[in-house]
Amino acid sequence: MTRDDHAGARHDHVVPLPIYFGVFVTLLVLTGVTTAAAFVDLGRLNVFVALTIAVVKASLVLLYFMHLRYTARLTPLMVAIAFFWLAMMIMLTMADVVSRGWFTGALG
Amino acid sequence: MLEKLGLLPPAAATHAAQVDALYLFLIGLSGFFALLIGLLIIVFAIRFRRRSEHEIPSPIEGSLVLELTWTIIPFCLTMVIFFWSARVFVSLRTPPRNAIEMFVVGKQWMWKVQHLEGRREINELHVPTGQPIKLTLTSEDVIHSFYVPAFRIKQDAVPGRYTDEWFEATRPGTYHLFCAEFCGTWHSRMIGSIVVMEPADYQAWLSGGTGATGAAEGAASVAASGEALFTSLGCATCHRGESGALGPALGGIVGTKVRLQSGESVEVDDGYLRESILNPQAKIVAGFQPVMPTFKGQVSEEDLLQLITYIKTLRASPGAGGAHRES
Amino acid sequence: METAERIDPPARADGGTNYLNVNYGVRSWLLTVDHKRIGLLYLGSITVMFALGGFFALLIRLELLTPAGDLVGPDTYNKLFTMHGIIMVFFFLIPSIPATLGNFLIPMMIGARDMAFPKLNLASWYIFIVGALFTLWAVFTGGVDTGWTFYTPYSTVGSHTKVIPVAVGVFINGFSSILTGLNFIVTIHRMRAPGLTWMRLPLFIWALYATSIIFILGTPVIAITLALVGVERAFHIGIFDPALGGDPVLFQHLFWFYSHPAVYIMILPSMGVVSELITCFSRKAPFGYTFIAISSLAIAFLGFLVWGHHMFVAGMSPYAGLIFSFLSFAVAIPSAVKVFNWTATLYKGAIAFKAPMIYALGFIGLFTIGGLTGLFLASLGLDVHVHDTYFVVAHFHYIMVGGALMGYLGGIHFWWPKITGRMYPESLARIAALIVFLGFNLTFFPQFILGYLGMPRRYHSYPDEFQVLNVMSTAGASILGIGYLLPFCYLLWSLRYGERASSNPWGATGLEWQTPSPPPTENFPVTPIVDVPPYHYSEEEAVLV
Amino acid sequence: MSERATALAGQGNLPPATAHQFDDAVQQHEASGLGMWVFLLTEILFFGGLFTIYTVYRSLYPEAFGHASSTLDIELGTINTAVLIGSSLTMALAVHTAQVSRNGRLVALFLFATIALGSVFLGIKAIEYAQKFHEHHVPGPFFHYEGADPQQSELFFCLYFLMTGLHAIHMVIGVGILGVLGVMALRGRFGPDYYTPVELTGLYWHFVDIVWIFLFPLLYLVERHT
Repeated sequence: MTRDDHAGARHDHVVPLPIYFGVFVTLLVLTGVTTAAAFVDLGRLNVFVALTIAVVKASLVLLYFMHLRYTARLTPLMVAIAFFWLAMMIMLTMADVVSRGWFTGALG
Repeated sequence: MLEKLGLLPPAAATHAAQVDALYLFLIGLSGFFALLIGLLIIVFAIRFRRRSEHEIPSPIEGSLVLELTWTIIPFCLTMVIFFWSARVFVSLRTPPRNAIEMFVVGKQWMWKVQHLEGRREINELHVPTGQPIKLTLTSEDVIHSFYVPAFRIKQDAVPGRYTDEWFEATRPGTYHLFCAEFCGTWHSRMIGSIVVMEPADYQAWLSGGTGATGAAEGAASVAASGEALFTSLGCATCHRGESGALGPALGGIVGTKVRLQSGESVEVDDGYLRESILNPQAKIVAGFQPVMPTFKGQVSEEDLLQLITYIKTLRASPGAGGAHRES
Repeated sequence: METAERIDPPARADGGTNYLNVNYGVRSWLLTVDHKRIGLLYLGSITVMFALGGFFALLIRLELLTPAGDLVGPDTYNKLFTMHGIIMVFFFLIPSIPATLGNFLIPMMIGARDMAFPKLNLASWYIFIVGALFTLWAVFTGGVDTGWTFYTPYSTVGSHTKVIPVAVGVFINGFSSILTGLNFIVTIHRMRAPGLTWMRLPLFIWALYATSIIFILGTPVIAITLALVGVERAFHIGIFDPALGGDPVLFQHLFWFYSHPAVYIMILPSMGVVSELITCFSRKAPFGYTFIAISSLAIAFLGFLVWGHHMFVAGMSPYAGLIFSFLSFAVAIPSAVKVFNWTATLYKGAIAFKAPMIYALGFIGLFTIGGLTGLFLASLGLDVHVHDTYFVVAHFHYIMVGGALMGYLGGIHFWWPKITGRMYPESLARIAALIVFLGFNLTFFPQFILGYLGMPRRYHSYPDEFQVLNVMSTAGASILGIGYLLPFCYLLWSLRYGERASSNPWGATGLEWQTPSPPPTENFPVTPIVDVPPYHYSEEEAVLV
Repeated sequence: MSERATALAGQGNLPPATAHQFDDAVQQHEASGLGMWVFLLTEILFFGGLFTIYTVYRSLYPEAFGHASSTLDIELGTINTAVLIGSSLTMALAVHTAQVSRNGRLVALFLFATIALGSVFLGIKAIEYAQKFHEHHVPGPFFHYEGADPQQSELFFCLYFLMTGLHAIHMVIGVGILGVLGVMALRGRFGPDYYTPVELTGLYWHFVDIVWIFLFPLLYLVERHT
């Protein structure tokens, strides 16, 4: 971790070209899938499917285009923390919004 | 005792004793820890003062046992406080079923109160002892907060929705009413008084007997005013409670769950009625068309409260074409 | 890589070039990329902001001397407390320790020549200045009266004051915080001297690392939130406006998502300073180093999950209230752990009562009271009563002034010899520290009682029965004011007349004490190599005194 | 500067300068990379505020959001998603080329391709904005909405414009930076020994792409099946 630890040369990983093209094609296919899925009535599942596909796409970009798969542990850890914080912000706020009506029910 | 010394505010409602007990417990606990830390610091600082410039004390690494002790004990203590304070809070947030309702509308910079029987007050609230009272709050402009220190209650009045708080007064007298959420220029003048009276005095006051401020001008009850509005706004045309009517029958609907067009169901409470008057398209009851116009701008916050109160008094008529009820 | 020996500091620093005398002139300061000079630029700017915020505080206390609002009108009073809050929070407390002492010390404490991004560091200062100028312009051309909390819908439709320029000023200032935090994180990760492992880092570095996490993850949220308030106000669209379908309570969620952790931005660096002071003046490694270090991270982490305790009576769901109350109690634990460890560090130490140590011990006392009264506010049933009263005002001043500011002053005194190469007058400084401590308590302790009695905050006039306590508070404030003026005067005096400082006047162990006072521009003639645990007090180092 | 760093730097056409605070080029490269990542973390939370607001209002007004979302042009939205993914590919190729070869013109070619695709995206976005403007769906005094719940729909359009607008601002900044890099690449500044700026800009560009990957389903695909 300290200065003399990284005595080796660059350890930036050079990602092979086929991987880039593979990811690109996958992303295009997933875009098609998500658009198509939106036209199918899945009830509450629609939002779930759309977000799952978005998470998969974002992960592909992060892991391959942004080389997260090949970097030291620190970077993925920090990204995970940031997304965790975001999730907390959304979840705790929603904990309020969703349950606001629950208490008044007893009052009528 | 503490009240006489000016360390506690007057206690004039059932909650005051509960909140004060928690407060004094916390004072004791905090006092203990503050004194402990303070004393240790002073004793150590004197006992272990540097005696020579070259003194090097032998290092002490730390102690896992001690670390665990002062992690776990405070944690347990905070959990005691948490559960105790949560109990008090839940009680503060749950009005008893027999509570009578009063309506409070905050606006810059006054509190407007209306009793169910119709009596209106501004910056004053007369209440009887021994009777749980639920205040339904809203605001016409910005956020205000209805705070009665002697009752240990406070709740923000948020524009666009209803909040509530409740209390049961115990001691006759006149107490402060404050606005506790900053609301502009005269925030500090958005104050008033809570007059707690014996039930008999209160009844006399309600009927305009005792010389309280504000004559008996608004004597029509809230429900009666609501009924008048219900008629004059033409609500009854569609919500007349017959099968085939354009809108759902309203008799006995409050407190039940209705199924919506979207397939979800919603509990009919003050908030839902309010939304349905101001923004009728938002949650359409299943089986009806979105044909109701909005009444936004036509009804004031007080009108809304009157309408809702009136709707609550309606009883279900047998065989009416009501909403599809659940439960 | 060079093989560097651990360097022996020269006995006296005068004579050689250092970062202060390497070049002169305004340009050399305004275009500097030296982290030490940037730290001093911040020191100067936040001192100006502190003086202004303090002046507003003085007027507030004078107004509250009498129950009737007779000194200034209500609108003026509302602007006074708003601008006192905005200036003190955003333009003094948040940058106080990180941007001055942090900038000055981080590279020196970790044995680096500079921050990882020196130009970005200078840019942060300029961004801070631009944000401050925006705010000051708004302050002097009409002011703003929303309270520093900018609650909607008052800030968007109610207020007729300069909300947008101030929101823009705070928004801009946010980027200064973000870039500072970014710089700190990268510097601490990538610039440490050989051998300086994480568990050998000074506790001040741990605290600033935790602070930086809050900087980078919290600040963007307040930035976007205030931007939305500006947009809503400017274009009359209803993001938070209930009249247009918005939810004002949502604004409070977003605001406190940053602004509660912002309290930890203020207190964590101060805790770091105090950790340094306690160990140095006890001449002893801290008791439970690991626990103090990790508790900083725990505070940063848990601090993000407790914002809802500002909203128990705001119309938030009671269920969410229960969750937030529980989490708020949890965040008390790491703070308690720190206090216990500091106290234990004193045990069997060799304690010297220098002025910084008096500040540090005062900090522990005041922070303990501030922290314990935080428990009152986290308690749901009790908070209903004391929320938005003077109890809250007293509590957060115990944390922010009794805590953060005491730590800041202690740190300034402690590192003053390193920063300027001069000693401050010790006995005067001790007196000032005691005056601050006493004045502070007299100012703010009565406010706890006032709050429980029910006096709401932000009141321009108040019922007569609250006057006695308010007079006590104002009296205390005038003592406190003297306590702040004294260091300002004698520190300036010491720049010229102070005794020259040796490289390590306190016999401390950090790397920053192994280079001359004031340090050369590149900090260390040779990159130091660390081969001992942190706070390693040994006979040989004691001789250096 | 250490010998190794000097040696490393010496291989390039123009030796990249190692700034005074760093020991060597490796440390400098790693610090810059970390700095960019930390910056992107703040960006996550910056957009995160808007995503939180979106989540709250969508949960409060699901139907209004569904209807309002259906007024957006799904074809243009889908095309734009594909265009942006394409630009991410060319960006990745630019980084790759700089990593493995000294061919500055090829790096520049990929960079300019990225700019072109980014501009197409912004162009299509402008067309969509114009449409919305034409339909009076821009929130504010001239807002007009024929469907149910105009007020709640206006909230949707508020969020639509804020989120896509903030995203577009990021795109514009990205295009500007890419332009500078393209010129630098043509002058042969980048190669295996020094490609930090290309790599960091790449990270930024991909991040902007990720934001869109979430914006697309959240704004365009709320309720298409009815």
